[in-house]
Amino acid sequence: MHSVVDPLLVVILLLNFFLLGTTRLRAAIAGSAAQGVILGLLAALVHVSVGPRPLLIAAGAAFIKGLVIPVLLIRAMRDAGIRREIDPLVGFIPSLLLGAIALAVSLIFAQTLPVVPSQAGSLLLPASFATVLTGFIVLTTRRKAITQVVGYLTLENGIFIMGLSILEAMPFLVEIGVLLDLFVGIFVMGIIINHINREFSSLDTSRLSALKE
Amino acid sequence: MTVRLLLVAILLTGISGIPGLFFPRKSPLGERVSAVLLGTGCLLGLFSAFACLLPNAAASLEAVWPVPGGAFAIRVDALSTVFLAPIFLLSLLGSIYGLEYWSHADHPRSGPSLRLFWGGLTAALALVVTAQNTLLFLAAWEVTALCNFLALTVEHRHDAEARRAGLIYIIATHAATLALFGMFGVLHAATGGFSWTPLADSAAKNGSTTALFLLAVLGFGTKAGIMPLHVWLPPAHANAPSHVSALMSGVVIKMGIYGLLRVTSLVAHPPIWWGGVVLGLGILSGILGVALALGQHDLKRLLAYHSVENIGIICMGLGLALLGRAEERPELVALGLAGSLFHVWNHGVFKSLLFLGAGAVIQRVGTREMDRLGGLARKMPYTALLFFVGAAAICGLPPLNGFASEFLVYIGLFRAAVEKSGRLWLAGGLGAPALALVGALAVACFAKAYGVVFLGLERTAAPSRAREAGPMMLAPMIVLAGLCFALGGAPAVVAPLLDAAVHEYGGGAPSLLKMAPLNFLSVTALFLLVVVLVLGLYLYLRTRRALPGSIGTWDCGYAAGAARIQYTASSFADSLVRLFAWVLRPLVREPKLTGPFPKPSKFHSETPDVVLDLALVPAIDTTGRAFSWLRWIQLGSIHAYLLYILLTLLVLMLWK
Amino acid sequence: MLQTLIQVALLLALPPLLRGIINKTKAAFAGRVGPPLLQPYYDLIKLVRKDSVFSDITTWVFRAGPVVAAATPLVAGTLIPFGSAAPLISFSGDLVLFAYLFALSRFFTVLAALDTGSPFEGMGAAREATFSCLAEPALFLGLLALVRASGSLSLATMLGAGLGATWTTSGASLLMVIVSLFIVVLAECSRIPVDDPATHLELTMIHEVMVLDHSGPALGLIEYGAAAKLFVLGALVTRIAVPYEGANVWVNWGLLLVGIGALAVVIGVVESVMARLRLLQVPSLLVAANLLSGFGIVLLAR
Amino acid sequence: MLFALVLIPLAFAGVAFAVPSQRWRPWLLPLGGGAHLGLYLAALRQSNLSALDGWLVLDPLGRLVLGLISVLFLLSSLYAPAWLALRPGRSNRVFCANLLIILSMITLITVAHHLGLMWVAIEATTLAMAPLIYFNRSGRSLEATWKYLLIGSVGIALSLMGSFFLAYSAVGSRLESSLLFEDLIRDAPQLSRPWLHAAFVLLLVGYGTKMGLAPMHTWKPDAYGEAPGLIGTLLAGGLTSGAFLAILRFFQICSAAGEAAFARPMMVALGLISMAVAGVFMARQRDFKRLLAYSSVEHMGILVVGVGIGGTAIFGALLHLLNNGLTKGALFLSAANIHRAYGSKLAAEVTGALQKVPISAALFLTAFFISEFTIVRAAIFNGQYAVAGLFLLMLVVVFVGMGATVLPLVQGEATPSRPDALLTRETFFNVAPPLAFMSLVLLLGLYIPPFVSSLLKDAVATIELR
Repeated sequence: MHSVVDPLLVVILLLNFFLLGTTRLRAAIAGSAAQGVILGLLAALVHVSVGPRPLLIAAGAAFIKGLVIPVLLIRAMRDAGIRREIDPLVGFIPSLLLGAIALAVSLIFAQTLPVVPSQAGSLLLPASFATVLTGFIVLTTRRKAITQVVGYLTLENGIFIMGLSILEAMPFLVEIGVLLDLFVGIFVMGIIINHINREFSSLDTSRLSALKE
Repeated sequence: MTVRLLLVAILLTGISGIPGLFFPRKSPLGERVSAVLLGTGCLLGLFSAFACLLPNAAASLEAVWPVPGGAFAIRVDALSTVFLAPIFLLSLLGSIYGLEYWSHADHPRSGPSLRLFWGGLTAALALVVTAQNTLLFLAAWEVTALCNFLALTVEHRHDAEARRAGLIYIIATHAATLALFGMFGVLHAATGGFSWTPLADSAAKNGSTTALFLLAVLGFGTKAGIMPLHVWLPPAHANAPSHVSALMSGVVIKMGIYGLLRVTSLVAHPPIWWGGVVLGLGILSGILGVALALGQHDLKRLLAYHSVENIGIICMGLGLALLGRAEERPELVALGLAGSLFHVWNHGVFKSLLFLGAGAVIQRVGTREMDRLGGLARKMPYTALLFFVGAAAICGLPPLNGFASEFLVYIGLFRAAVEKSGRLWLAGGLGAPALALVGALAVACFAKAYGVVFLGLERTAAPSRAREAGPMMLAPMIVLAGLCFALGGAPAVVAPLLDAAVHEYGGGAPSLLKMAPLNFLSVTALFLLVVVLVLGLYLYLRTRRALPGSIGTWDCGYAAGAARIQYTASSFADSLVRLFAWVLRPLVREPKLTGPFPKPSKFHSETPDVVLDLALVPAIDTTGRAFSWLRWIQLGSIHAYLLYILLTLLVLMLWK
Repeated sequence: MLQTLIQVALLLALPPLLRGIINKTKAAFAGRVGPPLLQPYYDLIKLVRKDSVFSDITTWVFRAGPVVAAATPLVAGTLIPFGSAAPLISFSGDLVLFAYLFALSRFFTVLAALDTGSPFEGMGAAREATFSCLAEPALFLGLLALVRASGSLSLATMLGAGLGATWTTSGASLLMVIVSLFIVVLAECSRIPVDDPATHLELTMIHEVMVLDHSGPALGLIEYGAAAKLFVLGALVTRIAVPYEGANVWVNWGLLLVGIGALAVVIGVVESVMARLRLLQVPSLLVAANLLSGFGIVLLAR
Repeated sequence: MLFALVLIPLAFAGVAFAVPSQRWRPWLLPLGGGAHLGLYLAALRQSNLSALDGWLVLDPLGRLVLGLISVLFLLSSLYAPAWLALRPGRSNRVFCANLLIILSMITLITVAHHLGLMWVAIEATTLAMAPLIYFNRSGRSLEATWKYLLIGSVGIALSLMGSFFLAYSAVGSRLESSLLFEDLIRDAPQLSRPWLHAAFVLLLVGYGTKMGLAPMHTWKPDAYGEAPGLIGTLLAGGLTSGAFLAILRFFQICSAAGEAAFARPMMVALGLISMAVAGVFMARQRDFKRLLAYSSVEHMGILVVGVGIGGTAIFGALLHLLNNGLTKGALFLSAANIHRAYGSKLAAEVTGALQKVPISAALFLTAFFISEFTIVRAAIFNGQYAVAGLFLLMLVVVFVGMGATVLPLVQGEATPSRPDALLTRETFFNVAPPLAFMSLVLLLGLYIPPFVSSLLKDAVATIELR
C-alpha cells in the first residue's frame, strides 16, 4: 500500500513547498485545492477495503476542498481585486527554508511516536505534521487575509491526513460534521474577508491592528 | 438561650439600616427608626455578651450552613466578650452621635446608606468575633471589609480624598484577606477541618505552624495596622466620617488583634521567635506610629497614626504573652495578654472619644488642618474638655484608663526583664524603654494636638465662628470620657473578665490582681485627686478675684500678628520630627531668603507615610510602568497571536 | 507613724531649700555672697501674697497647669523611701506610676504654656516636650537597671537595703545609672547644661519661658512644684548613691539629708563650671544618658 | 430527552429565521431559553440519560455545566429584547437565530460523549458566534471578528488533531481506535503514552485557545471589547465553560490512564501564566470592557490551576466555574448598561457611574469584588505552598490593578455622556437580568442548595479517577 500512498504524500509535501514559494494568490488557492483532491484520493486508497462509506467521505472531502472552497476563495479574490501576495512578513526564500525545517521536525517527531506495524515507515504521519506546520507558517507570515485562509486550509489538510489513520474512530456522522464545519468556517471567513475589503479597501491583515494595548 | 439573644442582637443591628431606605427622602423618621433598632440590638448584644460568660449559660450554637466546609457555628467565650463589648458599645454611641453629626437633614442622600452600612458593619463585626467556623469567619470578615469600605466612601461623589483612601483600603484589606485564605488553607491542611481547632505538635515539624503564623501576621497585621502593613489606615481614618473613623479605630482594627489571638491560641507551644516578631513589630509600630503622628498637620491623620501606635502597644503585650507561652511563664502570659486586651478596650474608648471630638471640630469649623484652627476651647468648651480627657488618656497618664492598661504591659515587661532567660530579659529590656519613649512622644504629640487646636488664638477666621457641638454629639463623648475615668480609676473591676480571657487563651496563671495591684492604682488615683483638688481649691479661692479688665497675653513687647506668630503644629513638632528625620524623611520646601528685604514666599512641610508614600506607591508605579512595557504582547497583529499558539504548542511538546 | 510624719513634713518643707543651696554654691563659685539660703522661701511667700493676672485668651488649662505641676511631685514623693521610712504607698510596679506622674505634670505645664497663645511660651513648650521624650526612656532604663539588680518591681524594695549588696557585686553598673539619672535630673529640673533657670532669653527658653505668663500664687505653685520635683528626683539619686540603712533611724535621716544637700551642691558646681549646651546638642547629652543606663543594664545581665 | 435538549433550541432558531417581525423575534430567545431550562430540569430528575448508542450521555459533569448554560442563557435572553429595541435599525434575524444555535451547540458539547462530535459542536459555536461579534458593524468589530475567527479556528483545528492523536493512541496499542468517551476511559491504562501525551498537549492548547488561556488568549480582549455585552456574557460564561468542560473530559482520560501527573504541571503553568498576564493587562486598563476580558482570562487561569492542583481544589474549581459564569453575566450586562449610558467604554470618559446608572454601577462594583471573593473555594489547597503562594500573589496583583480601574469608574462625580449614548435611564429589563445573576452568585456564596452541592460532588467524583 505504501507504494501508492507514499508517492501521493510526497506530492502533498511538494505542494506544501509550492504554497510557501508562490506569490500568486490564485496559484496558492489552486495548490490547496490540489491538496484537497489528493487527500480525497488518499482517503479512498487507504480505506478502499472498508466499504463504500469512506469513499463517500473521500468524495465529499475532495469536492469541498478541491472545488467549493477554491471557488469561494477565488470569488473573494476577484471581488477584492488582488492577485499577488506582495511583501510577506517573511520572504519567500526564508519561508521555504522554514518549510524544510518543519519537514525535518515532523520527520523527527514522527520517529518518536510508536506506530502500528502496517504504517511503519509510512510517510503518513510526517506528511501530516509537515502540512500542519506549513499551514502555520503561511498563517503567520502572509499578510493577505485570503492567503491566511489558504494557510488555515492547509492546516486542516494536515489534520485530515492524520485522520486517515483512524477512520474507524471517526464515524460517518462526525466526519460529515467536521467537513461541514470546515465549509461553514471558510464560508464565514469569506464573508468577513468581503467585509474587510469593503471596510478597509484592503485585505492586508497586518493593517488590522487597531485593537491593541 | 443567651447566645440566641446575641443572634437576635446581631440580626437587629444588621437590619437596622434597611427601614431607613424606604422612608421618603424628606422624612427624618428613618434615622430614628434605625437608631432605635440599632440601639436595641446593641444593648441586647452587650447584655448577652456578658451573660454568656455566666456559668450554665448556653454560649454556643451550631446550625447547618450548606456550604462545603461551612457551618453556622458561633460561640461566645471570654475572648469574644472582650471584643464584643466595645463593638456594641461604640456602635451604639457612634450611631447616637451620627444622629446629629450625619443627620438626615444634612445628608439626605448618603445618610440612609451610611446607616445601612453602619448596621451591617456592627453585625458583621459581632459575627467575626464569635464565629467558630472559619468560613463563617471569612464571610463575616469580608462583609466587615465591604461595609467599612462603603461607609468610608459614602461621600465619594464630592470627596476625592475619600475615594483614594477607599481604594487603598479596599486593596490592602483584600490583600489581607487573601493572606487569610492562605492561612485557613494551611489550617485546613493541618487539622482537616474548618474550625478553630488546635494544631497538633507534629504540625510544627512540616512548617505548617510557621506558614500559619506568617500568614496570620500578614493578614491580621494588615487589618490591625501594624507597621509596616498600616498603609491603609491613616488615609482611611482621616477621610471617613468621624464616627466611622471612631468605630474603625475603636473596633475594626482590633479584629486583626482578635485574629492573631485566636490563631496563636491554636498552637500549644509557639516557638519563641513568634513572640519576638510580634513584640518587635509592636515596638516598631509604637515608636514609628507616634513619630509619624507628630509630623502630621491633619488632626484626623494624627489620630490615625496614634491608632498605629496603640496597636503597637497592644502587640507588645501580645508578644510578651507569646514569649511567656514559649518559655512557660504563665505570669508573663497573663500580664501581657491582660494588658493587651485591656488596652484594646481602653484604646477603643479614648480613641473613639478623640475621633468624635475631632468630628465635632470638623463639623463646626469645616477643616481638619490643625494650622487653621486654634482657640476652640473658648468656643466649644465642652468638646474641648472632653477631647482633653481623651488626650490625657491616650498618653497613658494616670489616673486615666490608658495608664491602667499600659501599667499591666509595663509590669509584664519588667518581669520579663528580671528573668534569667536571655531572650526574655532582652524583650523586657528593649520593650520597657521603648514603651516609655512611646509614652513621652505621645505626650508631646497630644500636647501639640490639643494645644494647637483648642488653645491659644484662632489662626484663621473659621474657628472664631465656631459654636459648641449639640447634645447628641456631646452625650456619647461624655459617656466615653466617663469610661476613661472609670476604667482608669477602678481597673480592678475588669480583672475577672481579663482573667477569664487569659484562661481561654491558654494561660494558667494566678489571678491578675495578685500580680498587678490594680487596686493600688485606684488608691493613688484618689490620692492624686485629693492633692490636686486641695491645691486647685486653694488657687481658685486665692485668684477668684483676679484683676478686672481685658488683659491679653504678655507679648514681650512685640504686639504684631499675635495669632499668626503662634507656634503651629508643624513648628511645635519640628525638633522632634528632625530627631526622627532619618526614618520619617519629612519633606520641607523652604524659600531661599536673599537680601535684606526678601519677598513674601511660602514654606511648606509635610511628613509623608514612610511605607505608603515613599515605598509602596513608587513600587506600584514602577510595576505599573513595567506592566505597560509588557503590553507589547498584545500588539494587535494576528500573525504574532498565531505564532504564540504555535510556540506554546512547541514548548509544551518539548517540556514533557 | 512618726517616720511617716517626718517624711511628709520633709517632703513638704525642704524642696525650696535645695534651690537655696544651689544658688549659694553658685554664688560661692562666683565669689559673691549670694542671696540668703532661705531666699526661695521668701520668694514663695512673696508670690503667694500677690494678686494674679490672667490673660483673656487662657482657659482652665492655664490654671490647672500650676496645680498639677505642684501636686504630682508630692504624690510621687510618697512612692519613694526616704531615710528609713517606708514609702507611704508602695506596690509592685509603682515605679511606672512614679515616672508617669512626671509625664502628667509635663502634659499640663506644656498645655498651660500653649494656652497663652504666645509664641515664646510655645517655643518653650515645644522644647520641653522634645527633651523630655529623650529623658523619659533614660529614667526608665535607670529604673530597669534597679529592677534587674533587685528583682523587684516596687521602689521600696528596689531602693531598699538590698542595694548595698548590689554595690559590692556590680558597682560599675550602679555608677553608670547614677550618672545617667543625674543627667535626667538636670534635664527634668531644667538646670544647666540643658536649660538655664536664671534667664528666659530666646536661646535658653525652655522652662522659664513656659511660665512667663503665670503670676502670683500660680507662679508660686509652679516654683514650688519645680523645687519638689528636684527634691524627689534628687532623693531617688541620693538613695541609689547612699543606700546605707543602719539601725539608727536618725542616722539614716541625716544621711539622706546630707546626701540630697550634697547633690544640690554638685548641681551648683556643675552649673558654675559648665556652660549651657547648644540646644541642638542637648539631645546628644540625653542619648548619652540613655546609653549609660543601657550599658549599666548590660553589665548587670552578665 | 437529550435530543430534545439539543434540537428544540435549533427549532427555535429555525423559527427565528422565519419570523418576519423585528419586534417580536427577540422574544423567541427567552422562550427558547425557558423551554431549554424546563427540559433541563426535567432531565435532572432522570438518571442515566443516554441516547444514540452512548454518544449522548448526560453525566454529572455535563449536568453541572448544562445547568449553568441554561440559566445563563435564559437570564441573558431576558436582557435581549429591551436591548435590541434600542437599535431598531439593525436586523436581528441572524442575531436571534445564531444565539439559539449556540445554545443548542453548547448543549451538544455538554452531552456529547463522542469526542469528535463534541469537537464539531465546539467548532459550530465558534462559527455561529462570529456574526454576533460583528453585530456593531464597525471597523473595530470587524477586526475583532476576524481575529476571533481565525485564531479560534486554528486553535480548534489543533484540538481536532489532538482528538486524532488520542484515537491513534489506541491504534498504537493495537486496540480498536475509538473516540467514544466510555471506551477511552475503559482502555485508558493501555493507551500508548507518547500519543496520549501529545494528544493532551494539542488539546490543551487547542481548547485552551477557545477558553482563552494565556498566551492563546489574544483574541479575547478584542472580541469582548467589541462585541455587545450580551454576547460577552455568553462568550465568557458559556463558551469558555464548554471549552473547559472539553479540557476536563480529556483530563479525565489522562487521569484514568494514570497520567494525571503529566497533565497537572502543564495546567498549573498555563493557569498561572494566564493569571499573570491578566494582572499585567488589568493594571491601568483604559477600556473597561477589555478589563472584563482580562478578568475572564484570569478566571480561566484559576479554573485550570484548580484542576491542576487536584484534590479539594477540583471542587473549588467547579464551584468557581458556576460562580464565574454567573458573575460574568452580572458583570457584562451591567457593563453594557454603563457603556450605553455613557456612549463610551474608556475609563477616562466614564466616572461616577453610581450617579448615572446606580443599580448597574453597584452591580458592576459588587460583581468585581465578588468575582475575586468567590475564589475562596479554589484557594483551599492541598499543601502545594509554592503554587498557592504564586496564586495568592497574582490575585493581589490583579486586585490592585483592577481596583484602581474600577473604583473611579463607579464612584465620584459623573462625567457627561457622549451624544451617541443610547441609554438614558435604567429600566426593569436591563437591570433585572444582571440583578438576577448577582443574586444567584450571592446565593451560591452563602448557601449552596443541596441539589447543586450533590451535582458538584458527583461531578468531582468523575474527574479524579484513581
